[in-house]
Amino acid sequence: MSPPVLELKNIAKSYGHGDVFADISFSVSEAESIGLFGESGCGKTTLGRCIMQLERQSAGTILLDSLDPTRLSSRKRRESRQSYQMIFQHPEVSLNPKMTLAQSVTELLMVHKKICFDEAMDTIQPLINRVGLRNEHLARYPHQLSGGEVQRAVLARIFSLQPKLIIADEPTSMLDVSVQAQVLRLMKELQNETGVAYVFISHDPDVISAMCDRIFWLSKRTWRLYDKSTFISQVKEDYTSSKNV
Amino acid sequence: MSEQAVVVPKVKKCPSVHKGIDTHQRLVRKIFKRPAFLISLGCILILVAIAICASFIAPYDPNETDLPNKNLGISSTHVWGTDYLGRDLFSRTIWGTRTSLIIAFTTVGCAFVAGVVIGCMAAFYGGIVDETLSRCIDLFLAFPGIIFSLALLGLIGPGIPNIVLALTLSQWAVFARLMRGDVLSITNLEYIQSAKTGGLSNSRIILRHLIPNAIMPVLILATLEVGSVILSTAGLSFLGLGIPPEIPEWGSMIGAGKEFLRTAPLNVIVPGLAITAVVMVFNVFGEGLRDILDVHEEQVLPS
Amino acid sequence: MTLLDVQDLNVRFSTGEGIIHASRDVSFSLDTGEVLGLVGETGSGKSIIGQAVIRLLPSTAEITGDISFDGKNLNTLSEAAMHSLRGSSISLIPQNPSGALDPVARNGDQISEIVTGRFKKRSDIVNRVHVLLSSVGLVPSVRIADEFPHQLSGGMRQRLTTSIAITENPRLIIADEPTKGLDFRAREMTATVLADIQKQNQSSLLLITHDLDLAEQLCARIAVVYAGEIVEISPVSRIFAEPRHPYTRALIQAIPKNGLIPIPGQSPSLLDLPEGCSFADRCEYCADICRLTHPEFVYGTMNGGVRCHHPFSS
Amino acid sequence: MHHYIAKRLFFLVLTIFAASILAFLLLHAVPGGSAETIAKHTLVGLEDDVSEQMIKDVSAKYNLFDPLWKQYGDWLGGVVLKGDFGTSFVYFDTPVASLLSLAIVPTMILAGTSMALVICLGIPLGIYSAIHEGKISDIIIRVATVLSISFPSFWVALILILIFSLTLGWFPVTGYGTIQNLILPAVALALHPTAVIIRIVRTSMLETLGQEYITYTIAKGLSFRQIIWNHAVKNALIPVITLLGLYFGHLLAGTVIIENIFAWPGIGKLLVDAVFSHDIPVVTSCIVVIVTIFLSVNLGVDLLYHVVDPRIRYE
Amino acid sequence: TSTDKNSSSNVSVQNTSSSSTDRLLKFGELWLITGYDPANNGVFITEKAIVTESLVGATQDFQLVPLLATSWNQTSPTTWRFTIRDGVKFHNGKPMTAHEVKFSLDRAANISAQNRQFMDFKSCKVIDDHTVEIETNKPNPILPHALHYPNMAIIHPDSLNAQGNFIKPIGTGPMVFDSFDQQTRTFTVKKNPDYWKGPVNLSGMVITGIPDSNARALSIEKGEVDFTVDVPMNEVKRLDELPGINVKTYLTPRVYRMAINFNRTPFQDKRVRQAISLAINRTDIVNNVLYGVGAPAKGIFIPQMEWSNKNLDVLPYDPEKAKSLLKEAGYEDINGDGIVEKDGKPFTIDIVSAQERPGLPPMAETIGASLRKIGIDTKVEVMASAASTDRQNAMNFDLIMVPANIAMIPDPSYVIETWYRSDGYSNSGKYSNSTLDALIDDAKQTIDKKERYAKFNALEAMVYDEMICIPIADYGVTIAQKDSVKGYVFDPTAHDLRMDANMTVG
Ligand SMILES: Nc1ncnc2c1ncn2[C@@H]1O[C@H](COP(=O)(O)OP(=O)(O)OP(=O)(O)O)[C@@H](O)[C@H]1O
Ligand SMILES: Nc1ncnc2c1ncn2[C@@H]1O[C@H](COP(=O)(O)OP(=O)(O)OP(=O)(O)O)[C@@H](O)[C@H]1O
Ligand SMILES: [Mg+2]
Ligand SMILES: [Mg+2]
Repeated sequence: MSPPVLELKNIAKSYGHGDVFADISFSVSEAESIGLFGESGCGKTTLGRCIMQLERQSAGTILLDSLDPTRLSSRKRRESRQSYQMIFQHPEVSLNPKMTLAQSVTELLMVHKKICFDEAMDTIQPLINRVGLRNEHLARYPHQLSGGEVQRAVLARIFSLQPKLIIADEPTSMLDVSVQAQVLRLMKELQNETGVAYVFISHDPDVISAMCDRIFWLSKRTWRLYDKSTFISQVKEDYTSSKNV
Repeated sequence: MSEQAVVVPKVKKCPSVHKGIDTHQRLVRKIFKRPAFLISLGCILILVAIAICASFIAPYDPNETDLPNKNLGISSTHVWGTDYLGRDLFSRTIWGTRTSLIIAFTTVGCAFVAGVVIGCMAAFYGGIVDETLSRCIDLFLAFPGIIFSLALLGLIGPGIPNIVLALTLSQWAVFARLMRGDVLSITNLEYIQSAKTGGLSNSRIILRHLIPNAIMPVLILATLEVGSVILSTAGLSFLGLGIPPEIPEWGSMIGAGKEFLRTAPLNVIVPGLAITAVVMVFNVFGEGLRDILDVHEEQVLPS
Repeated sequence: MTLLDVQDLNVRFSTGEGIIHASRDVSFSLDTGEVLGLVGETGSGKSIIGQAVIRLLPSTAEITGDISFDGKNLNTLSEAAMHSLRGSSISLIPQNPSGALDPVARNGDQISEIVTGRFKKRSDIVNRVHVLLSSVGLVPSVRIADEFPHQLSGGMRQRLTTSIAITENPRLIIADEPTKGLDFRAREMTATVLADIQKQNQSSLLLITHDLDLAEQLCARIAVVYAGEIVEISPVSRIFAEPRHPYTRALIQAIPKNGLIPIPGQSPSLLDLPEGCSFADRCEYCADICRLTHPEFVYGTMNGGVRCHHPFSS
Repeated sequence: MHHYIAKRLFFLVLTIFAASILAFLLLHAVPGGSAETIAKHTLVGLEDDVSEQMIKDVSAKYNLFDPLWKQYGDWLGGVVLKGDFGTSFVYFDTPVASLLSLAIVPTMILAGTSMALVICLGIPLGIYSAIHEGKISDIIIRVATVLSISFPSFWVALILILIFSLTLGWFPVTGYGTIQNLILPAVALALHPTAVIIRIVRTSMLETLGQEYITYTIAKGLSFRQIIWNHAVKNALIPVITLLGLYFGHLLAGTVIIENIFAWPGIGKLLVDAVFSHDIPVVTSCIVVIVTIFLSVNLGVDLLYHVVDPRIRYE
Repeated sequence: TSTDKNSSSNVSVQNTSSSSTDRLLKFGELWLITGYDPANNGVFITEKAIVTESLVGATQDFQLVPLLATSWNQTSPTTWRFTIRDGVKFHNGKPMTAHEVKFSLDRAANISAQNRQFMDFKSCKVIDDHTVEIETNKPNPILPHALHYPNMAIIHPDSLNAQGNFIKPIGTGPMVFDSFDQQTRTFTVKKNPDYWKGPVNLSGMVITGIPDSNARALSIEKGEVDFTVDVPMNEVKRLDELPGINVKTYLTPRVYRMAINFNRTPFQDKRVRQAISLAINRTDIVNNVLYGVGAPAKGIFIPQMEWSNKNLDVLPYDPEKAKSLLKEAGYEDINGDGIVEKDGKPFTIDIVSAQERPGLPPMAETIGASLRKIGIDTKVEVMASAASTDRQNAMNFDLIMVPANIAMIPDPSYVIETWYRSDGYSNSGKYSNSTLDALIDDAKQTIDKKERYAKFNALEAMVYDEMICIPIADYGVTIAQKDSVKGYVFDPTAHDLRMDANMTVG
């Protein structure tokens, strides 16, 4: 078995006013989806941001492909970043409003591969079709598109770098049930094709159990790892107990 | 005070009610719905034309004195009368346009560039850089109005470069503060974060993603500041700290003419009306621009 | 007995881009004590219907159709008469409780300012406020009444607006997504509160929601809204088991626990509606007629009906 | 809250301190602070000339030979320890502190009266204009504000003098001490900020009236009066409060010109006279005093903001 | 310090006037009253408030006459002996003796370098109760003239408090200090019943500084003051025509002149300097810019001065000649842009002017326009006088306009030496000519008055011809008074004006 794409060892994070979470360890391997579940404010987003190096954890190590990114030179780190991407919570503000979809989607490719716009467009064309965007969409600005379309453009932008790991932070919480279904489907298909691993953040138990095999439940500074079936029964149990309160 | 709230735009998913930039047709339609804006735009173009072609429009040399014909009233030879040295007030007012616009545009331009650069750096780099720059901004904002320019000009003496320097020093912080706030409000937005995680360089993020998205309110502020810089210039010149009398300038025309307030009030009235008209044109233009671009920002403070 | 009757409600907005037809030929009725659910996609016009009933649409809206409440025609009612109904006979639980509460008024005052008539003494009013607050589970109500809206959590604010809505024991409550954005615990509480109120006061409830589970739990009937139209009305027992409109069926299948099956394509722009059925583009059963003629709403049994050329048979 | 006030006070002092350094260095470093100028001023009146010996005397007397930092240190030491702002070069060795203490009252009277005018006219007119949006009275108010914002205040002052003093003879041109003396400068000074406040109040009011909670008050069945006074006005005025603080600063700056036109013996006049005569200790001290007043008023307003807006929590 | 203590801010104008309204003069003074210590503010306290007096007086034509000193003579080249008038009493009732004179002169010299310099003061000795002997560092033939300077006024030591700080002026003059309101800067004096010259007509004066000329005009118009000075020149005629008000114009010892920067090559050529002078129409300026308040300059002194050179005429206006002089000097408009060039470079100059005196800026602007007419590209810069002083000190100007005082001391040597000697401190343009220096030294040391004035007349003619600085106009003062004020006699030797205790009100 290949080494895990992501490995967390005893991660803790605290802001000025105390710990958000402490002592978290788990790992994700290729083509696997792990769910991150918990009520509002329990630190799901924060954990994702730590993994993405958008924030420094207070303790513990994060290994991406068995490498500690904090030990890398800044140039190396920037290069390695291509392999680890994040889908942010709000599709509406995930793309630069002043750039057309075409510009946003090709930007990363152009910068990293040092190619011109047309070449990037050619490279990315199959992917664009794959995510279900039509070329007519590409000339538009994000606000001229629906949430589902923007979310798909974000996927195209991210997948153009062929990442190994994607942190998806509530990728559908702002979307309609039907659009949600579209996006989740697409993510699954892409995973089957490229073998990307997901860390899937959500507070909707239905969505998370539909997407993931293992679920990491974060609550009040403790955590547990469930598999799908025990997770569902645990949610049910919690739900009934809360009803009696 | 310095901690700006992170403004995450309210997400409203209506297919038609969009916040953000507009399509060209929409913009054009919006513009044509505002006659005041169009008129002010036209006036600005005319003002610029007047400033450029002052020598062709003005019937007299603005500095040509004609002592026996001083303090004349309105007549066919001197449409707005003559001043206390017999110079044609209309010609001087026309030439004054050039002076005022040059000063206003350069000052606002310099303050704008300085403000954008400093504000952007402060917000993007954060930490100690932000702390230092923010304190500087606060410091300059602590001098109300033209106090600072006044003290400086009193010592370095009058002249166009000096007044531009003094006013720039007192204005840049306003731009910097606004820019810093704008940038702060978008640095935590997800497209900036995703540009970071996408491995883009800082310079690219700043130039390509931050500045274009944060600059609009600052640009609008700039158009509004043109009016207030014209007012400040006139005020300083009025006190005799601004522009040498050789260069026709409205404020110094009023300052010199106030001796003749009773015997020849045109000396004061004509340049005053010119200032009012021009400042109004720029204010209306700035307000209109703000409406059209629909950028809701904190009230812009004229000084 | 019919409390609210809406016939052929049309709402249009003229905007820079053209005319938005936000609500088209909407007809439904609501009996005393009944709960009707309005479900459908974002932007399909659910809130518009609710606001039309309480006559709070912005002045840019152009409204036609008849709305009668308790036998009175709300369209022709004077503004003053309409205003006297608001709060006392018809109340609204707004879609966004955080935005709907005056940020600088105390929670208690936001309730007490509409307490009228029967309560004259200050202490009576205060008591009434506390009773209301505790009835929606906001305890200790004394403290909460003295606080400001920002000191409450989202769920508490939601319940505060609910308590305001029931202050005058209105006959009709329009609840616009009362559980939006709540986690499941808070959601459950709100559902209970609403059900209790409806039972105790014999009030009618127009429940607008995205949450099909909640609708199933509370409603007697459900109306499905798509692109400004009601495409199906059915008793709740039937709609999940035997949806008749293809959109209803697709909507139900898209729920994660029902298989997470997406509906392809996008709903039409309200600016530029198709000639035929609005759902035609996305419908797998689409026939030629669906693209050409607009289907009429056909009433069926049990106070229900469907707007489709080829509905699934019941 | 205490912590917050302490922090704000600390930054207030820090900013004033920094402003004094800036003012001091700036004024001493630019050409014009020369001993010659000072000598001429203190000894013979600017138009007549002075000899080398006089310049040396003056430099020695005012320690102008000391390095800048030492001069600053001495000055600051005097200010902090003894409330001594140094001695004026021009007003024949009068302590700056006594000049300031004489000037501060007139300035506060003038600025205070103008501020009262701004508040008493600006807020009601702004509210009125917003409630009657689009009506003829609103349009008149808006046109008047656009005009007033564009008038140079010194010009307004001169026109007021022309009309009310020179032509009608109702008010004196200059002077200090009576109500008549106060009216024209206060009006000239208040015109611009009043117009701005009207506009801000109007915008804020309109924005508030468009808020969801106002719509909801309608849904609650409240009366028009209740909606406007209990909800709209209260919310609309909160942002205006901080702006009033800022506008007080603009008023202070405005006094500089207005006081000169009306020979009003306040800080603004003192400052301009001192600038003209390069009376650097007075210039520096005036700037420091104006900055202090401005910042203190703003701090006060910010704290007031806390009282009126329950949403604000200071960390 | 001391000054605040005796200011009584609650004494208002009305209070004082109610006692004897008719003879109290309300005087609208030109400057804000910044202080009243004679050693520093002699011009105010000695000349305007007439509280203190100097040892030496002067006549209308600038000849010295006895005042507090009855006679003086030079006992050696560096010592002078002054006899002090007997029977003069200070306002506190104490008699004036040589001791107070020594006290006052020592103090004046001590406080201000300028005073010291004017007198060239070394020491003052009391010989007996009514004789003092003053020693100068170098021979100083004009010591009596220096003692006419208002800063050298005689005060009683009780003017100071125990710490030696000045509190109030106790002098010998016709008016007694009453109060000073710091807030409104209003200065009140009342009549000295024991004045040594005899009874005083005025019962007192209320002096308010009104720096704005329009405001001064308005206050006399509205009857707020009875007497004021320097109303706006363009309003002189209107005010004079008003019933009950008359305005008179006098010349004072001050002249508007332009200094020339001799460090700059073009001005080393006399023809250029003359051309500039010829381009200026002085009569036009006096009539239209100064509205007749003043006179075209005829030299560097005003005609009333005994020592002025009566042969000199108003400097001529002749633009054609100016152009030809420029051409001779090599400046010619070759490229036809209206501006003369030399060696291909256009001839541009700047005129720096202060703005404080109302006549200055328009005069500078007019001169700028005149020079442009003869082809010199002229830039006029008007600034606060402090700033123009700096420009002057830095030698950063071509021409600089100053309204210079020409009788700080009523003797020609003051002007000739400080303006024209190579090291003269008012030699702003750094003109240097050793022959002239020698002549000046010679003239200055000449004691015989006739011979002395003859030498200075020759010098004046010389500098007039050399055009070392360009005089424009003599400075005029306007005095506006109510018709009810009578008997005012103008004293040209004063610095702005001298109040006259013998005038009457009502
Ligand atoms: N920059 C920050 N400074 C201080 N505290 C923070 C910061 N960012 C997050 N927190 C705190 O950390 C905790 C976890 O926040 P996080 O955003 O990770 O929650 P979440 O699980 O993603 O919640 P949600 O489901 O609402 O998105 C919260 O209590 C939050 O208040
Ligand atoms: N004031 C308005 N002007 C123009 N269009 C409007 C206005 N208000 C609403 N609309 C449009 O009417 C349509 C219906 O809006 P409505 O708020 O009823 O949707 P909804 O079904 O409640 O959606 P959601 O589930 O997001 O609340 C939307 O497409 C919206 O763009
Ligand atoms: Mg989160
Ligand atoms: Mg809605």
